[in-house]
Amino acid sequence: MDNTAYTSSELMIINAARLLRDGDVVFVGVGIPNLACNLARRTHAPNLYMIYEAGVIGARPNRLPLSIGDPTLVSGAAAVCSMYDIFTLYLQRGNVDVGFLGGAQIDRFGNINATVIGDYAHPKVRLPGSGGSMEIAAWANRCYIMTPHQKRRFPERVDFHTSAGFLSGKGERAASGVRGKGPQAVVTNLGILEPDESGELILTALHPGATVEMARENTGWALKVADSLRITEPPTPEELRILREELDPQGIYR
Amino acid sequence: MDNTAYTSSELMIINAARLLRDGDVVFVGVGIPNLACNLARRTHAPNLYMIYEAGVIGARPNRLPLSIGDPTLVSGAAAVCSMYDIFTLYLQRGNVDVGFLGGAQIDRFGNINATVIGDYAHPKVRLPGSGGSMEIAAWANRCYIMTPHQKRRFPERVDFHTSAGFLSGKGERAASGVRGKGPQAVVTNLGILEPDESGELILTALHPGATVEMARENTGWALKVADSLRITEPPTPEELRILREELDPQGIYR
Amino acid sequence: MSKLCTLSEAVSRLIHDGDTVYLAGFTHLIPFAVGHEIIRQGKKDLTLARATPDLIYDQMAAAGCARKIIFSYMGNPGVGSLKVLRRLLEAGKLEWEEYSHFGMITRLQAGASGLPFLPMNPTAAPDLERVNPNYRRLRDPYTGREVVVLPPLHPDVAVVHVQRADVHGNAQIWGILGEQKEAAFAAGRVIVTAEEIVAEEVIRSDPNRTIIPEFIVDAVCHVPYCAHPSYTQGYYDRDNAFYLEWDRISESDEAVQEYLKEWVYGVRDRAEYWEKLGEETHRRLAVPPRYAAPVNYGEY
Amino acid sequence: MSKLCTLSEAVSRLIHDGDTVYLAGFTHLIPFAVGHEIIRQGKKDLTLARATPDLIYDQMAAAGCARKIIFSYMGNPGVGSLKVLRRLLEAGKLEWEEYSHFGMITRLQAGASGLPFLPMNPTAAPDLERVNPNYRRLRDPYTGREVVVLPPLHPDVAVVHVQRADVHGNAQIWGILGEQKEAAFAAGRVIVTAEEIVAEEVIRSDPNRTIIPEFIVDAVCHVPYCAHPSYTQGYYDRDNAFYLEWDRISESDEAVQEYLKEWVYGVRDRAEYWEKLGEETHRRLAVPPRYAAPVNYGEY
Repeated sequence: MDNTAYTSSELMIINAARLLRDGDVVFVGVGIPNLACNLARRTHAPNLYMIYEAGVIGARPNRLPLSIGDPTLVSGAAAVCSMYDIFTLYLQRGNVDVGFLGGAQIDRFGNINATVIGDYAHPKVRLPGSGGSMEIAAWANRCYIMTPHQKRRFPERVDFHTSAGFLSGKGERAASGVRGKGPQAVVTNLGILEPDESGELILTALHPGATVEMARENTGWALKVADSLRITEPPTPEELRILREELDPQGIYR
Repeated sequence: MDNTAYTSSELMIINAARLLRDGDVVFVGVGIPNLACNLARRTHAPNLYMIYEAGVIGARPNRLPLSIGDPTLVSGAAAVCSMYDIFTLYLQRGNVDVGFLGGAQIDRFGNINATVIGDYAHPKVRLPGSGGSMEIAAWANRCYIMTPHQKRRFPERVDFHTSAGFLSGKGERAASGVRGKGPQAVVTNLGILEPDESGELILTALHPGATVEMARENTGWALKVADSLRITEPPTPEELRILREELDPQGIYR
Repeated sequence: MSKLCTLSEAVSRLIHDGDTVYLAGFTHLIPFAVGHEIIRQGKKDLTLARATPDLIYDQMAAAGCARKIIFSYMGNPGVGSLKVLRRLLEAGKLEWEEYSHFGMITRLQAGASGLPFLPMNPTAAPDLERVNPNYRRLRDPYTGREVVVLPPLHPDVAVVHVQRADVHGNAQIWGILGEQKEAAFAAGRVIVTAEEIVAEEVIRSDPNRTIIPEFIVDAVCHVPYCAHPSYTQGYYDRDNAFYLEWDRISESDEAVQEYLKEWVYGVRDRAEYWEKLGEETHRRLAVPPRYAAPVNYGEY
Repeated sequence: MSKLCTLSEAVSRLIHDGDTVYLAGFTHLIPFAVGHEIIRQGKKDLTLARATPDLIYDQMAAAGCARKIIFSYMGNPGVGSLKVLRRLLEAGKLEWEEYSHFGMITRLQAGASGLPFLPMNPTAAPDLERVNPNYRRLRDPYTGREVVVLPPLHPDVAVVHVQRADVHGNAQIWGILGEQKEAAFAAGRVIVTAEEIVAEEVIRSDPNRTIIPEFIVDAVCHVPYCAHPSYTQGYYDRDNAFYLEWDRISESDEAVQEYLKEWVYGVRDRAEYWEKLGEETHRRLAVPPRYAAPVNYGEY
């Protein structure tokens, strides 16, 4: 195994895992968020509690789940409930600390479009739509986003507002009455964006080897850089080992 | 066993049982409504379906249940659900054909008081309150009432309106938007009262040996008598045998 | 993380004077042992919320724990009145707040769901709406018809007795479900008492059976026979004889105080209470087994 | 009364052209065999409602059964797009109505509950509210804040696949529960398909496991492997390889029609379909047993 090289996905997964805290109740999606959660559980957050929108609570999958409703999530889980219950008793009631979000477009204020490119009634590209994300973005205490750093994914404004970031600024989100604090970080293959006091996403960290120029070139708005810009710790051999050998031995998400 | 003599309770139970139809889904209370339902199941209505406000569906009790939440209702039942489910999915959704109601007072228009005698804020006699009856009276398709025939139980107007009969008349109930058709019969130890076109309870049947005068003397309003006043069939030996030997062998509800 | 502690510790740490407490259970699984421990610890000014106060709130009110009661059916189930509560209400010595069952459960469901209100179809019985200002009306924006709404209920503490739980608080119930799940999610703090504390693997062998997940639970207490004279499905029967006896005891305040002295203050805990009930009662309430058909989740 | 009949009979008798149908299941227990039978019977102008249309609505739309789709996440779960539906929507050839998952499930819950609407907390994401007039706002009478409301969804027919049912229609599910219960209670007619038809006594040995009671069920069909390429917990695994393969098949309308010809029109029923999949697939999807811990209800 080559521990010095790693893929963009691995870099995002490892950096997202580090943002999770021990004891967090996380609303997990499949794919790379699932890997980030399982990596955190095996490193610094053994008490991370994973729940899934399919209604699975405290899953301990024996294999890498390939869909949000994989049967391996159920066998050995702590509880299973209906979808209505997961969205009311868990999410809406405030029992979810962390949600993961994704979408085709993320704008300057962390608003997300997962619905449509172009006009809603006459879609140029029809995307899957909200699923759980409209409510996760509003009600999870903190949200994280993982996405490749590309200009088309980071427009100034999203074409369709599927789920809320900071709207046009933190004040507007606060006034809307939603309980969650909104997106706390966007982890890309180049670095990490975090909201400033106004809610605008600014560059707060670069991964080793990435530059401010690379980040700016691949962002659709005039990307600000934090005074305290830091360089992330490179993935450790142990993080890579767990990811490659234990969590995704077939390399599906590399 | 003396098949010619029977108690007031037996008379009411047997006459109430005869009002049930095969295939009815009945919201059952404990005590004499439970006996009426089980008697109907063992005679003319083998497909009567019994559900209980405790959330038990299709109960087949091995012994006489002594409370609404008796464990014998659960063992061997078809389904168990939460109280919220029983009141929404079953009752409010319109899946209940028949409800049984009871109370300290039933008035001229079938309205029921199970809450208080005297002033609500300064109760003279504090009764148990609605329980499920406020909603059963409104949403079950048909309701039946069993009560001893006594003047104090049949006032012109109830002191407190716990659950709806015909309010001040059928038109008012219809305008209220409730789905159920209201009380269809009040079975007493003297006979049966049923609503006329206006919703007023009038005497439509007398049990063998009872007279119109007895009924009038024991009713708190000027009781009208149906043109078609009939005499109920006396309890049959088979009905009495099932009740005494199979359903209530200890005679708890005699 | 284990949340296992004694019932005495849990009550002392999690229930405070002035709290709104919800001892859950519709006839089934009523946590009598917890009510008795609250009495022994002399908790005061509690608001006692329960759809059906049952004997336990009669006893807690008689012991002077209660300032107010919130209920939807104040009866001795299958027997008649709750005479202590009735006397206190008729004498104006206890505040109360009243709903129908569906109204009460709707408040819990709204509380559990984090919703500001939930609607109900109208019942055409206006008097409870008239005397309880929590009932409001809204117009359905789709049909223009009126609906009745109620706000959430958020007890400070919910107590839920279950057949089995693990030390983390994952709890499983079978038999009548009542409002246990809703009360637990609606409450600020949750005490789980269990007939059996089982290995995590037992709970996780049947996740669909879990009603309450660990992370909303604050304390897990091993309290066999917690529900007597109520019952635990599959573990022991309801003590119908005691429900009838309470009808007689509760005729007089003196007899009630005598009962509390002997059966609550006079015993240290539930184990001693159960022992004191004696072998004849144990035999009378024992129940032969009847097992559920096997269920295969598959090894994925 | 037995409601057992063949799937072909049930579809023919209970699903009509123009109906709104809800084939329930969130990833788990998706009744593919019913979708295929609907295609074979040439049903037309259906409104296909499902939180997650999954491959089955891609296939039904491709076969010309659909006039409209109601959904909350139109993806191939774990893979990507549903390309047939996407092409139809982008070409303006299919009507659609869209919610978030919670909005969709709220509509079903309102429908199942007989309520005229249900509230949801606002999400601060206004665009779906803007494009779908079913979303309305109401003022919470207690706090003065706004809530979002949705009206009930009442499908003409709900189809629910389960692990086991009796001939009367009492049906039990374990594993992911999705929205099966809500869809069944919300619908006008209900078709239950089951991996196993069991004796009534099996169901009644574990009443807490029953999701759907007999008296809301119109037909019960014995359809083993009904859910493939979706799965039935404890019975067979999800066919992830086919979900990936569909991503390639659905690239072109020709390949999709080829697939339908071979795997839907080309087989008589699910038994023939399963046979045709072959032993290697059967082996690949087999799952070793893992049983739930025993549960004792007691003989009362």
